[in-house]
Amino acid sequence: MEISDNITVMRLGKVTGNVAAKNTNARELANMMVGREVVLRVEKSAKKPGKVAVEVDNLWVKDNRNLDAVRGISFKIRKGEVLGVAGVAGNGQTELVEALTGLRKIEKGKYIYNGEDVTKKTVRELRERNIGHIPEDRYKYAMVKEYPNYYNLILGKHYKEPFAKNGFLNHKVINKNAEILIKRFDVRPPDGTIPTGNLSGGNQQKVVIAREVSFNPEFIVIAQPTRGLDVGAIEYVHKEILNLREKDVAVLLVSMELEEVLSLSDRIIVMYEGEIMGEVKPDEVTIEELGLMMAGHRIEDIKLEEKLAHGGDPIEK
Amino acid sequence: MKNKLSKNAMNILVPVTSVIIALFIAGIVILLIGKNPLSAYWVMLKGAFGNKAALAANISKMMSLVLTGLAVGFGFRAGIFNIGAEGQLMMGAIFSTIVGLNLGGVSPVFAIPITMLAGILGGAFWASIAGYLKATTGAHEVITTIMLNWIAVYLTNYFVAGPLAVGQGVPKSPEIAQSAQLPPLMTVQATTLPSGIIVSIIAAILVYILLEKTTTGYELKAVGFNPYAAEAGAISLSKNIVLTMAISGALAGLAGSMEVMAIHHRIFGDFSGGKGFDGISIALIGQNNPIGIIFAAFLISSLRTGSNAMQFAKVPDDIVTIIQGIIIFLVAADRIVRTFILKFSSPKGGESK
Amino acid sequence: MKKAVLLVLLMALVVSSFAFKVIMVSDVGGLGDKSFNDGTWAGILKAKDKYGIDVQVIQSKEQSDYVDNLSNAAKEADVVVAVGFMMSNALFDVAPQYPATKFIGIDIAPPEGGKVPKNVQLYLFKEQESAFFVGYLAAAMTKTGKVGFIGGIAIPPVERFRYGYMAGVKAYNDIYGDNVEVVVGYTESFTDAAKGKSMALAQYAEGADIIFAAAGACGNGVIDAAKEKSLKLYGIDANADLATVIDKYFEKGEGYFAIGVDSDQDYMAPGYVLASALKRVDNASYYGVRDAYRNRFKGGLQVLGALEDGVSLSQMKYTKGLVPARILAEIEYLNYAIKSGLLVVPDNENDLNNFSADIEFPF
Amino acid sequence: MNVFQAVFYSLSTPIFYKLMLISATPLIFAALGGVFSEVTGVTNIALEGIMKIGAFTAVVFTFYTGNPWLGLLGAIIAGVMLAWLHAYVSIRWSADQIVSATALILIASGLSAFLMEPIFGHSGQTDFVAKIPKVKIPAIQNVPFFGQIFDEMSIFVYLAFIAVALSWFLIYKTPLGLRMRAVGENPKSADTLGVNVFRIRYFGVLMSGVLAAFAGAYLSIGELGQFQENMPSGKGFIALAAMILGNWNPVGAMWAALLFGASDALNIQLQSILDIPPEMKALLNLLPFVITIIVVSGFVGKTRPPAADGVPYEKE
Repeated sequence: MEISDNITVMRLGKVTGNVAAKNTNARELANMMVGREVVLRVEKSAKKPGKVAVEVDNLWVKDNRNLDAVRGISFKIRKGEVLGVAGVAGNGQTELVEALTGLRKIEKGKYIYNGEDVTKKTVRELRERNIGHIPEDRYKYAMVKEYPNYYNLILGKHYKEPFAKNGFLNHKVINKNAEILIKRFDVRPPDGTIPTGNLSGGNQQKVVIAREVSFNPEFIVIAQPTRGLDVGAIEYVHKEILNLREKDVAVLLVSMELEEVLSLSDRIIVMYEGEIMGEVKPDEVTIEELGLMMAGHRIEDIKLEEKLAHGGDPIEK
Repeated sequence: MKNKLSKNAMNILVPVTSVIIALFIAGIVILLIGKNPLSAYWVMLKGAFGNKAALAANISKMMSLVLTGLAVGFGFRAGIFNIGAEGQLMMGAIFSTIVGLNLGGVSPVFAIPITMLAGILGGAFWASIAGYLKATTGAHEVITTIMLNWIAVYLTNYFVAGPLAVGQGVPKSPEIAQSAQLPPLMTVQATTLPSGIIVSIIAAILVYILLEKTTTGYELKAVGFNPYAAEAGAISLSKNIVLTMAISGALAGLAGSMEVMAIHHRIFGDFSGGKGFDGISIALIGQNNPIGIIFAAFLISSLRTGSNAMQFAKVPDDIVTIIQGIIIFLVAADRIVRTFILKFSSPKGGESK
Repeated sequence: MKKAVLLVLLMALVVSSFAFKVIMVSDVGGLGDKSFNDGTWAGILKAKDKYGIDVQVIQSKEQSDYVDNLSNAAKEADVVVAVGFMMSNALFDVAPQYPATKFIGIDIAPPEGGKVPKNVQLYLFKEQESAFFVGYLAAAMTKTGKVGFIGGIAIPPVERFRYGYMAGVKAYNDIYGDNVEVVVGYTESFTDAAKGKSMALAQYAEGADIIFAAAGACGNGVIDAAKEKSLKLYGIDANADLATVIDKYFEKGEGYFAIGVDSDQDYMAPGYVLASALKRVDNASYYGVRDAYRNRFKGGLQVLGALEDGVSLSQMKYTKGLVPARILAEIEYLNYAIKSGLLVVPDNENDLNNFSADIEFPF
Repeated sequence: MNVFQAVFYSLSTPIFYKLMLISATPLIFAALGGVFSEVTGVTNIALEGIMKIGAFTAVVFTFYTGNPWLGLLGAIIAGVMLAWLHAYVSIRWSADQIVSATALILIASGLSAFLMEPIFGHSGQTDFVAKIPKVKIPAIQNVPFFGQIFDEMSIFVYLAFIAVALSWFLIYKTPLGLRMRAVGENPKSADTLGVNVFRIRYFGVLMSGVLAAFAGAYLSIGELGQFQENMPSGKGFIALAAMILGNWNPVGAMWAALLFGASDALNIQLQSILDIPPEMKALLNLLPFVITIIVVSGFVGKTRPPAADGVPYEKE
């Protein structure tokens, strides 16, 4: 925008607009790109969360270098509630996500899901219990890029009926499944036989989300769901996350995008060096406070500082 | 946008062109040593397909090459480089022989499958050692399978010179029981057309079904393409590593078993003669596709059989090793070949020629 | 062009069908092994020079080539020479299919049943007899009281070499009341020369000063080790002439030697190879081809020993001067004793253990 | 002597260490070659082939010139040419590196066997040629024990250890080494930082050609003075194992090669010391391979290749 004089916007192979750069703004361009008004701040309905679905108590996890990455954190997530995890990258979020999805060993602590201790369960056992996962690095963890869409759309439940029976894949069902999901989640191009790796980033993410949503999770771990996506796709992803919330799914959302965490979460925890710096509600926290927590200040200390700065008066929100 | 040729046509054209280019280059080499490449190739062609005996010799070579090719190719599909087909073949042969020796009074209906199974288990067992070590301790399969190859060589030598030794002359085991031998499909003078070729083809089809139609194949390929995503997709890596090695080894072991049951009826020193290593070439030429591997094995066995005859034209058979090398090199550099084909298939390229 | 090629081919066929043709099928070792393949080929070439026959060699790359190559050769040739024990099974499968062709099997034992096809002439060798000579020589020449033996893979011919060698040492010990020991090792290969060399260095370090290698091309490594150790001991460089080497040996009163096998390997490092235990495969192939050419081919098995010129001690062209005359005379007498049946050299473990040399030299 | 006494006796003799070094030297060179190539992200299982062509060319050049040093030069040229082929298709054409290397092993073995006849007039093995002379370092000669290990040692043995030190320094202590590792771990970000990925990878692969050629030349003109058809007899693959066992690090690869050399030396020595039947002696030859497997799985465990090892890099 800064260097162009004129901007042509293309969508679905067609030119949808041509404007002079000085006569437009980001919102308008985004509008043209997705073909509708972009809701940058998602509206989420007020919702009363259900009973506790996930309970994590004093969780310790090591990283690849065998150092403690998650250091004794505890939290709860209720059904129909989105718990956001904020923090600067590399403060244990990745290890937390991997621990909760069975990809990484839990060294110490308890991981209770629907009243059951699932601390030592494998990925498959967790998936069997309807725990979903949208990984942060979709290219590496979420899909086999050489596999056609119809295969990636069953990854994780590929061995179960109706997709497989007696060890044999049921390609009829698999194709039908792909057809339905591609239509419902608007994957483009709408072709189940195309290797997922050949799709655009947004459409790849749609495939991943389509799969995880179609598995009907009760608890889902979502990491960096919009990294590298264009505005249209971001909006779409946000909508799907809120849909999950509507369906009473417990959601753990890890994101580097503060806006995203703030707008989607019911509660937010901030991680710093493997520990929780504090738990806040999105409408009761300022960006500045979040930033301080992300830099390693505990929420109690921040509040205390603020009190002192205001001569002991609690600040009004 | 980049070509008018379909993907399938290209998949066939590339190897075929590679073979032609390789023969052309080798032809120049033959010319350089003062021999006529055309007559050399003619003799080679006759030697590979010229008569029933030649064809039988050709097929009997092809038999175990299909299986070792499948063994290596199967491993590649799951992201594992099984360089140990050589040793697994030998272990399969040893197991088959030991079992086959003791089935004297048993009806062939039982003796044949039992002996075959012994070979399959022998190969699977040998490969599983590498698979198990990789899964539990992370020991790299290339190291362990190379070491296991050598161990298998020395074990074979030990068996045929020690506990299994019989007769004078070559250190060798006794012949396995008649009932455990696979009868030949056809006998042309001293050359037989082993019925084992049917086993090989069936094995290729089974591997194809396993890879394309079953959840096991789905999981193995996923692990091969992207172990991280596979793991996140509820696929156990260690289970699949062991399973892949076991199946890969079973195929190589079956090759050893077939050599024993259908051709030699016994084991002796230097049993494999590099068939396991040839499996690597064949898997690569066949692009790890079971059906492609059948054709690749036939190509290599034809070159080998033909090369023996080519010596009658006074051309050293080492030229075939060179040809094989160039073919595989061009398979590796398939993009060069593709570019080459596209240039010649496009009308523009045709005009400028 | 095609026609011309065809014509040439046809001509070649016509011409070859008139000549008496001999094709040798080598085992996987192939020509250039400086051992029995080369030796057999030398015998065939000798027959070629003498009788003007047509000869050719076909090399086998792997075990499964044997049947193929023997069959192809049988169609083309009057005589097919199969070289090496590895080819036994293939030979007995192929020969009956081509009754008009004559087969010569070098180093091939009869099949288990013992019946040799009529058109097959087999030659085996009493390796133990030539090894006996070098064993005796080594025991007589050692300054350390220890000699070495390096085998390839423990196959029967290698083992026969070992039995003969150890019997030769034993004979010397019996006669002279000495106690020369034998160090034994196996490379488990006939081709890994580096391993042969390492093993020789280890045996030299163990105190052996003469090593007999019956290990195919591994022997080249053993010879190289002998040369290297001697050069160091003598303090000369690799290009020193034979006279210097011999002078130095006498000056130092000791030296390191290798003993060659199968063909005369003395030339490979003159002055450092004490002798070679010859196995005259060249004689065998020459006799076989000659008999076939003269229509005197009989078929069956012939075991060639010292008496039949099948095995012998090499001429020791370079090293004869190093050996005391008495020892040479004794070996000559032992040769006579073996040829005349006075002395039987053991060819198995059992006989070796019971072996004692009951020899009185008449001088 | 029982087995344990024999082992301890063996370990106390200088010849054990000498044999260990002799056996380890070609492995060290070849494994270093592997490290150079793979650190930059190109797998090279063609070491066996490069060694073979190096060993052969060394003898051919020495045969024609009479000078083994020119033989070594010839080996390096041939090794680099073969490695260049691998580099060209792997780097320029994103070829499958295992396929390409397999091809080169075949081509090397076909060529050396095929050319033997026209050059030497016979096949199987070449004539004997001059060797690169052994060196004596007077200072070491008079030290007891060590003097016996290092007397009459090939210069290649010393060069091998110098090569280890230089390689380690180059890879871990110089800007070029940093670039190599960056290209091997993450070519894309290296590229964005202005590193010429292709050129660095060419360098790595060609260096592997040089080093593997040294390994081959050592076998032919360093020890034996001739080339035999099956010359490296699998040492290239064992070097590959040493490279992995050494965790793609020059020093680690050296230790792995020494371990292998030591178990080989032990096998050879035990055969001379122990009085056991021939078939048991034959089984002793299993020793190096069994020891390697135990070490790989028991003590070393998971080794990690450079992240982009074997992955072709394509500029977008």
